[in-house]
Amino acid sequence: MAAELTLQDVSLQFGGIKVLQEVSFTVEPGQIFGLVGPNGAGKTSLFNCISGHYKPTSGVVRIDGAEVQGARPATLAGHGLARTFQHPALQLHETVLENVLLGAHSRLPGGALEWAVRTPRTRRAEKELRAEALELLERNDLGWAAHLPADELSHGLHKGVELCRALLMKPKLLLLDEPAAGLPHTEVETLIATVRRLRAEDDITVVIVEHHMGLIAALTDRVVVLDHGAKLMEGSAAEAQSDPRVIEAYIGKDAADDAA
Amino acid sequence: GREGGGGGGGGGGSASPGITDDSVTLGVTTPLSGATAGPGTCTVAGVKAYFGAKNAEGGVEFGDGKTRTVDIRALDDTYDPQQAKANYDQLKNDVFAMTAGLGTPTNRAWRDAAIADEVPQVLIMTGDPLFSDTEESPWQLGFVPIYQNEGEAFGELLATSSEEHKVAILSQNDDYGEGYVEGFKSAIEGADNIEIVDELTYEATDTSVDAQITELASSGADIFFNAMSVTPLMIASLQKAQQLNWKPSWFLPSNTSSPGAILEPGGAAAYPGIYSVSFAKAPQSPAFAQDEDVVEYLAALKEHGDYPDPPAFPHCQWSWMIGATLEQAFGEMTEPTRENFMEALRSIEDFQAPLMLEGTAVNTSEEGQPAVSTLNVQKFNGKGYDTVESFG
Amino acid sequence: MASASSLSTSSRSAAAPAAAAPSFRQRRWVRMAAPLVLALVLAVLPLVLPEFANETIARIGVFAVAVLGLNVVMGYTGQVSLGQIFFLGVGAYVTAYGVQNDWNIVLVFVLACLIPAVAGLIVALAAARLGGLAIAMVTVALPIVGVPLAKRLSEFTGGSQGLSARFADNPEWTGLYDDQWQLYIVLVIGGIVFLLTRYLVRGKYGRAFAIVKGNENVASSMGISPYRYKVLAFTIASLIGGVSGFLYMLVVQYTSPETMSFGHSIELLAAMVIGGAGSIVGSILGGAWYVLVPQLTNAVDASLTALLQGAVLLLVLFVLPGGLASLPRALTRGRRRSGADRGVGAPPTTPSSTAGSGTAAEGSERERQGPA
Amino acid sequence: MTLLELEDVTASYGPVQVLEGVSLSVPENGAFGILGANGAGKTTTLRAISATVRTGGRITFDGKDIRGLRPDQVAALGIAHVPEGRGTFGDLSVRENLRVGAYLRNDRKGIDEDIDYCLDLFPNLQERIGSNASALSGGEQQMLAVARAIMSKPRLLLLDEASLGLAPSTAKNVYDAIRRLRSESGIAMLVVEQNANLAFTLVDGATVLETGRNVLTGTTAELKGMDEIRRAYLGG
Amino acid sequence: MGTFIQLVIDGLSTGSVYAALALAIVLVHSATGLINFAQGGMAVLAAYFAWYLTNQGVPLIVAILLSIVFSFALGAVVERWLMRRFERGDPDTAVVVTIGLLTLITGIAGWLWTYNNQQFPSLFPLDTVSFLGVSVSIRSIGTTVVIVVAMVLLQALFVGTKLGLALRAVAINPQSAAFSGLPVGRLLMVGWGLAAVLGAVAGALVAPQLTLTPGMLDNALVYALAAVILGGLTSPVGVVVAAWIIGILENLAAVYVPFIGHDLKIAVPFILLFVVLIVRPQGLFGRKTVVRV
Ligand SMILES: Nc1ncnc2c1ncn2[C@@H]1O[C@H](COP(=O)(O)OP(=O)(O)OP(=O)(O)O)[C@@H](O)[C@H]1O
Ligand SMILES: Nc1ncnc2c1ncn2[C@@H]1O[C@H](COP(=O)(O)OP(=O)(O)OP(=O)(O)O)[C@@H](O)[C@H]1O
Ligand SMILES: [Mg+2]
Ligand SMILES: [Mg+2]
Repeated sequence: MAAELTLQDVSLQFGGIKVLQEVSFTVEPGQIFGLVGPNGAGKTSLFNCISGHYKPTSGVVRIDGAEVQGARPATLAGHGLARTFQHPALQLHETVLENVLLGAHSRLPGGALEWAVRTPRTRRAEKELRAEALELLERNDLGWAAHLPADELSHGLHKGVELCRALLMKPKLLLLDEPAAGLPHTEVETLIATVRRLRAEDDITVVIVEHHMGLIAALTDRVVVLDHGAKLMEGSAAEAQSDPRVIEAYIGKDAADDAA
Repeated sequence: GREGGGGGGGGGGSASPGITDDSVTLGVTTPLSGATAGPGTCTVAGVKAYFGAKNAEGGVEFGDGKTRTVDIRALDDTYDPQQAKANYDQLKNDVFAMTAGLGTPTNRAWRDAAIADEVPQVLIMTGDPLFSDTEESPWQLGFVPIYQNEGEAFGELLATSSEEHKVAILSQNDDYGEGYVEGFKSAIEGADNIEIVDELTYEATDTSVDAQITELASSGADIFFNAMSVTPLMIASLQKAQQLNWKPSWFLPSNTSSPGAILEPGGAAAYPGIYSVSFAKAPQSPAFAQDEDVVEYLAALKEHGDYPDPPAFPHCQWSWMIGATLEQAFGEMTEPTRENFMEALRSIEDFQAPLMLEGTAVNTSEEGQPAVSTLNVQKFNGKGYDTVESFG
Repeated sequence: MASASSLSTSSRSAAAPAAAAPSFRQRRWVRMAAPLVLALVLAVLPLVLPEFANETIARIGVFAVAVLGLNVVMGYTGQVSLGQIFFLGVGAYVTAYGVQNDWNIVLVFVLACLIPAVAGLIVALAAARLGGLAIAMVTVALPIVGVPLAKRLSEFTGGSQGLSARFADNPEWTGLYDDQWQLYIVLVIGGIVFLLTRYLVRGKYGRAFAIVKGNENVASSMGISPYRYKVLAFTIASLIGGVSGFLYMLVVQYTSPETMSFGHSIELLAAMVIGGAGSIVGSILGGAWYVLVPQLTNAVDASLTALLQGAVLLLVLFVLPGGLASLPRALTRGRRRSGADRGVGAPPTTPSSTAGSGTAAEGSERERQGPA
Repeated sequence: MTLLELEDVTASYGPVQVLEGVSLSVPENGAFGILGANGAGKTTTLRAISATVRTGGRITFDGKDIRGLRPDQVAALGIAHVPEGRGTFGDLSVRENLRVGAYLRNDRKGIDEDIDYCLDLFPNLQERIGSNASALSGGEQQMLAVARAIMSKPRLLLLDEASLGLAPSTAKNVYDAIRRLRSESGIAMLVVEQNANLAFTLVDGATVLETGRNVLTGTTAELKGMDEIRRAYLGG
Repeated sequence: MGTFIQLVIDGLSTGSVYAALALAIVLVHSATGLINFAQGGMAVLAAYFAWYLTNQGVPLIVAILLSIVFSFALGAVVERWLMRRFERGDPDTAVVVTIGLLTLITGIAGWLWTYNNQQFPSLFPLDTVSFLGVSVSIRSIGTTVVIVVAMVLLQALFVGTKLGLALRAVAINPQSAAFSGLPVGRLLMVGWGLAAVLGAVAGALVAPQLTLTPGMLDNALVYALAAVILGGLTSPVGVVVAAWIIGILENLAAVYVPFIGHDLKIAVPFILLFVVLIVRPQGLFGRKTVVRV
C-alpha cells in the first residue's frame, strides 16, 4: 500500500539558523511529488526530518496518519520508508550486489543465531533476495556491474546503485534526493521511465528533490517550492515553472526563457 | 608432558634431558623487555656471567666426577604468565632445569606443569612462599627470602627500639607488598611502642605516588615502611617526602635500596635513617669497592654477562649467587638426573656464596624456606650500608 | 571515429566482465573439497606432531579465537575496542573458579561464555553510544581497571597470586597424551566458534555490521539500528572473548591479573590488523602472529625481543598494509582484474602492495587518491 | 597558443586501464568541454592532468611536459581542479576553505578582495561564512569548491561537473561568472559537464569520450549541429 | 585543608606530565588525523639523546636544544619513510603501525642504553617553595609553565597561522589540499616534526621526575590519551585543562572516597571521560564535527 505523507508546520533550527520554517503539505498515496527550491532552501533537511535523521524543532510529520517526527530512522525504514542520498553513500569496497542487498535487510528473516547456524530458512531467503537484487540491477542497466566493487564505478552510476538499494526495501514511501544529478540526458529519460513504472507496478508514493526541471515537469503530479526554509508555493509543475516568485528565487529569468 | 612423569623419574641413572657427559643446559624464563626488563635482564646476566667464567676455566665439576660446561638458555616472557608457560613448554625437553626467572605470576603459571613433568624449577626470584613449600612444590625452590621475612626482619629491629614509634605504610598492591606488610605486622605484634598510623597502597603501573606520600605525610609518622618495587617511584617518594618536609626514618625493600641508583638521586642523606635488608654485598658501596668477590663479579658481568654498566638492580648479584649455589648442588650430584639434582640441591647447608654478607648463608633444607632466608638489617651511611643490630 | 549511434550508453556494457566457465567449476570443486581436506588434516595433525608443536598450535587457537572476537566488534563493525583482553580474562577467571570449585565442566564452559557476554552487553549498552576514539578510550578502561579490580576481588580471583586450574588431563579411554587431547578440544571448540562466526559475518548480519562501520546514516535508513548492531557485535565479541578465556585456562592452566593487562589488549589489536582486519583467515593468522612472533624473536635473540618484534611488525605491514590475509589477493589481484574486463592494453600487473617501495613518494601519493 | 595539450593519454587505476588514448588541447584563454556517458572517462581525464592517476602518453602545459609531477606541483603551475563530489574541507569554516584555496598566493589584500568577490558571487556562502563546510547543503558545498578554485587565481581551471546539484539560476550565475573570469582575467578552462546546454554556453569546442577514447571532436557549432549529439546530450 | 590543597597541587603537577604528552598527540592528530601511540616513545628517544649528550659534557640546555632538532628530523623521517605509506589507508592499520614503532623504539632504547633507570638532570632546581602550608617544587612550577607556553603556542599555530591552517587542511582532505597547491607530503612531515619537538620538550621536562627508562612514558600514555579525548581532540587548551582535571580528581578521589582508594583511582578519569562523552561527544572543549547525510 502506498503511503500518505503529511507535514504540518514543520520547523527546524540549528543554533540560530532557521533551516525550515513551518512547512506544511500533504502527499497523497501513490503520488509522485516534487520538492524544489534554491540551494540551501532546506530540501535535504526536510527529507531528513521525514526519514528521522533530523528531529524537527517543532511540527508534526505523519506517515499514514501516525505521528513519526522524532522516530529513529531505522524504525521508519522498518515501516516502509526508503530514501536515497544527495551524495551517494555506498560501501566502496563491496560489490555492487552486496551494496544493493543491504536494502533487503529488513526483509530477511531470522536473528543472529539463526544466521550463524545457517538455518534453511535463512539460506533460502538469502538466495531469493540475491536473485531479486540481480534482477533489479538488470532492469536498471546495472546487471553487468553486479560483481564489481562499487569504487570501480564512475560517480554517475552510484546514483543508480543507490536507487536499486532503496527499491529492494520494497518501500511504501520513497524519498529521492537529486536522483538525476550527474546523469546525461538519455539516462534522465530512463530514470523518468523507471519511476513511472515503479508507481504503476509497485503502488508506491515518491517524493523527489531535483534541480532538473525537465524531470520535475515530466514526472511529478504536484510540487512544493521551498525558499529559505519556507514554503513558497504549491501546485503543479507547470504552475511552479510559471510562477514569477519561483522564477525569481529559483529558476532564473534566462533559464526560464531557455526552458520555454 | 608425554613422558608422563618420566623426566627425572627414570630409575638407575639414565640421563635426564638437557645433560650430557660434557655439558648441561639450564633454562630461564624472565622478563627481558617491558616494564620489568630492568631487573629481568639482571637475572640472566648474573647467572650467565657466573657460568661464563666457569666455562672459560673448563667447566663445572659434578659429583659424578665429570666436568661439564653450563649453557644458559634464556627466553623473554615480558612478565606475561602465558608467555612464561610457553617458554617453559619450549624449554622443558631441552633443558636440565629451569632457574633464576623473575616474577610471581610468571613462575606460578607453569608451576603445576613443572611438577607434572618433574622438571626442576629452582632458585627462582620470587618471594612467594608457595615455591618453598616442599609438600606443595616438590620440584620447586625459591632463592630470595620470602617477602614476609624481609618485612619481619625490619619489624623485629624496630621492636627493639626503646622509643615510641608511629609507622606509615605504603605497599605495592600485590603479593609483594602484601607479603612485606604481613611480615612486618607479625613482627611488631605485641610491641606496644609501635603504632601503625596510616596504611596505603599503590599500583605498580602508577606514574606517581605523590598523593599517597602527601596523605601519609599528614599522618605525622616517624617511620615510613615503603614496600615498593618500582625504582622511579621509590626515587620520587624520597624526593616528595623531602619536598613536604616530612623526614621519617625509612624502610626500603632489598630490591629498591641501591645506593647509586636510588638513594643518591632520591637525596636520601636528608633522612635520619634509611634501613634496608640484604644478604648481598652492594657493588656500588665504597665499603666493598676493593672486595675480592665484588671485583671478580663485576669483571665477569662485563665479560660474560653482556652487562657493561654497574648494575642498578640487586638481581644481578642474586643470580650470580644462584650460579654458585647451583655449582654447589652440581658438585653433590652422583647421577645426571633431575631427581638426583633436586636431592643434591635440597641438602646444601650454610653455604657462604660469593657476594654474601657476613651472617647470611644459603640453606636449602629448611622446611618452608627458600634457599636464602637469613637477612641482615642495614642502615645507609651516606655511601653504602652498614649492618645494624638495633634501631637508632 | 565511432558511429554516432553508440554514443549514449555503450561505455557501460563494454565493461561487463567475461566470467570464465571452467575456472568457476574448478572453484566450486575446490570449495567442496577444501573443508573436508582441512578437517582431515586437523584431525590427524595432533597425532603426528611433536609435543611442543601441539602446544603451540593450541595456544594459537586460543588467541585466534580472541582475535576473532575482536574482529567481530572492530574489524567488521568498526568499533575500536581496546578491551577484548578483559573478556578473555573474565572467561579465564570464571573457568578457573568453576574448576576449583568442582563445578560440572559443561556448566563452567557455559558460564565462561555467558558471564563475559553479559558483562560485554552491559558495557556496550553504555559505550555503543560513542564512536571513534571515544569508544576506544572507554574500552581501554576495562583492562586498566580490571587488573586492580581482580586484585581487590581476591576471594574469587586469588588476588595477585592468581588461580591455577588443571582440568584437561586426557581421559583414560582416549589413549592420548595431554597435549593431543588439549589440542583436540581447542580445535573442536575453536572450530565451531570460527564456523559460526564465519556464517554470521557473511549474510544479513555481516552486511549490517559492515554498513554500521561504513556509514551509520545509511545503515539506519536501511532499517539497521547502528546502536543495536553495535551492542550486538560487542556482546558477541565479549562472548567469543569468554570462549577464548576458557581455552586459555585449558592450555595455560593459570590466570592472574597480568593476564588481562592493557598491553595484551594492544597486542591483540596489532595481531588483528596484521592478520587482516575483517577477515576470518586473518583472525587465525593474527592468533598465529600473537603466539609465534614472540617465539621467533626469542629464538633470534631473547634480549632484543622488543626491537625485533617492532621491526617485524613494521616490515610486514609495510609490505602488506592489508595484513597477512591479503597476501594472496595482493599476488593475484593484478591478473584477475586485468583479465576480467577491459583486457585490451592492460598494463603490466603491479600489485598495489609494492607501490610504496622504491619511488615511495609517488607510489603512496597515488594510493591516497581515488574518488574522494 | 596552446596552453594544455593531451596527446594519446592513457590512465589506469591499479591494473585497470580506463583511458585508452585521449587527445585534446585547450588554447590560452580558451574553453574546452568534455562530454560522455557515465563511466566514459571524463573525470579520469581531469585526474590525469592533475596527476592523481597513473598515466601514459604526453601531457604538456605551457609547452612543458607535466607528467610525473605531484598534484601540488601541478597546482603550483596554475592549474586548479574542482573535483567531482565534495571537494571541500569539512572541518574548516567557509572562510578558512577560501583561505586554503589562496595558499599559493601571498598578496594579503588581493586575497581579501577575492574572498569578497566570491562571497558576492555566492550569497549563500556569505550567509554561512563561519560554518563548517560539512554543515553546508550539497549545492552550497559545490559553490564552495568552485570558489576555492577561483581563489587560487589559476591559469587553467579544471571543472568537473561544476553545476552538479546547483539550482538552475545558481548554475547559470556560476557559468556567467566563469565566463566573466575568462574574459577579464584570461583564464583558460577545461569543462566536464553533463548539462551540455549549459556547457555549450561557455566552451568553444568539445570532445566526446567513449570508453576512454575520443570518438568525436569539434567546435561548439559543429557539435550542436549533429543529430546524435542533440539526441544524446541536449534532449532535442 | 592543607592536605587538600597539597593534593590539588600534586594533581596539577602530575597532570602537567600527562598534558605534555597529550599536546604532542593533539598536534599529530590535527595535522594527520592519526593517533600516534609512539609519541611517548619518540619523546623518550629524544630524552635519551639529550641525556647521552650531557654525559659527553654538553651543557644541559644545549643538549635539550639539540635533542629538539634531532626530534624534528626524527618526526619528519618517520612520516616520510614510514607513515606515508599508511596515511590514507585504513586508520586502524596506521595506529597499529605506530604501536609497532613504539615497540621498536623501546627496543632500540633498551638495546643501546639498557633497561636501567638513568638519572636525567633537571632543568629546574629541586628546591621547593611553601605557601599556605603547601609545598611545591620549583620543578613542578617550571614544568607547568612550559606546558602552558607550549599550549598557547600550539593554539596560536592552529587558529592564527597559514601553516596551521594548511596542516589542518591536509589532514582533512589531502586530495583537495593538493589541488589547492599545498605540498601535502612536506606539510605532513612538518606536522610530525613539530609534534616530535613537543614530545622532546615533554620528555626533557618529565625525565628528571620519572627517571629515564625505555618505557618511561608508557603508563603516562594512557592518561595522556584520556586527556586528549576528554579535552577534545582539536583543542590544545582543552587537553591541558583535561589533563589537570584528571590529575587532581584522581588524587582527591583516592584520598576522600574510601571505596575507590589508591588501587582503583585509575578508574576515575575513565568514569569522568565516559560521563562527559555521553553528554558532549566532542569532549569538553572540542569542536563538534557535523556529519551530514
Ligand atoms: N578508483 C577506480 N578504480 C577502478 N576503476 C575506476 C575507478 N574510478 C573510476 N573507474 C572506472 O574508470 C572509468 C572512467 O571513470 P570516470 O570517473 O572517469 O568516468 P566519468 O566519465 O567521469 O563518469 P561520470 O559521468 O559517471 O562521472 C569507469 O569505467 C569507472 O568504472
Ligand atoms: N546539521 C546541520 N548543521 C548546520 N546547518 C545545517 C545542518 N543541516 C543543514 N544545515 C543548513 O541548512 C540549510 C539547508 O540545507 P539543505 O541541505 O537542507 O539544503 P538543500 O535545500 O538540500 O540544498 P541543496 O539544493 O544545495 O542540496 C543549509 O544552509 C545548511 O547549511
Ligand atoms: Mg540537498
Ligand atoms: Mg565523472
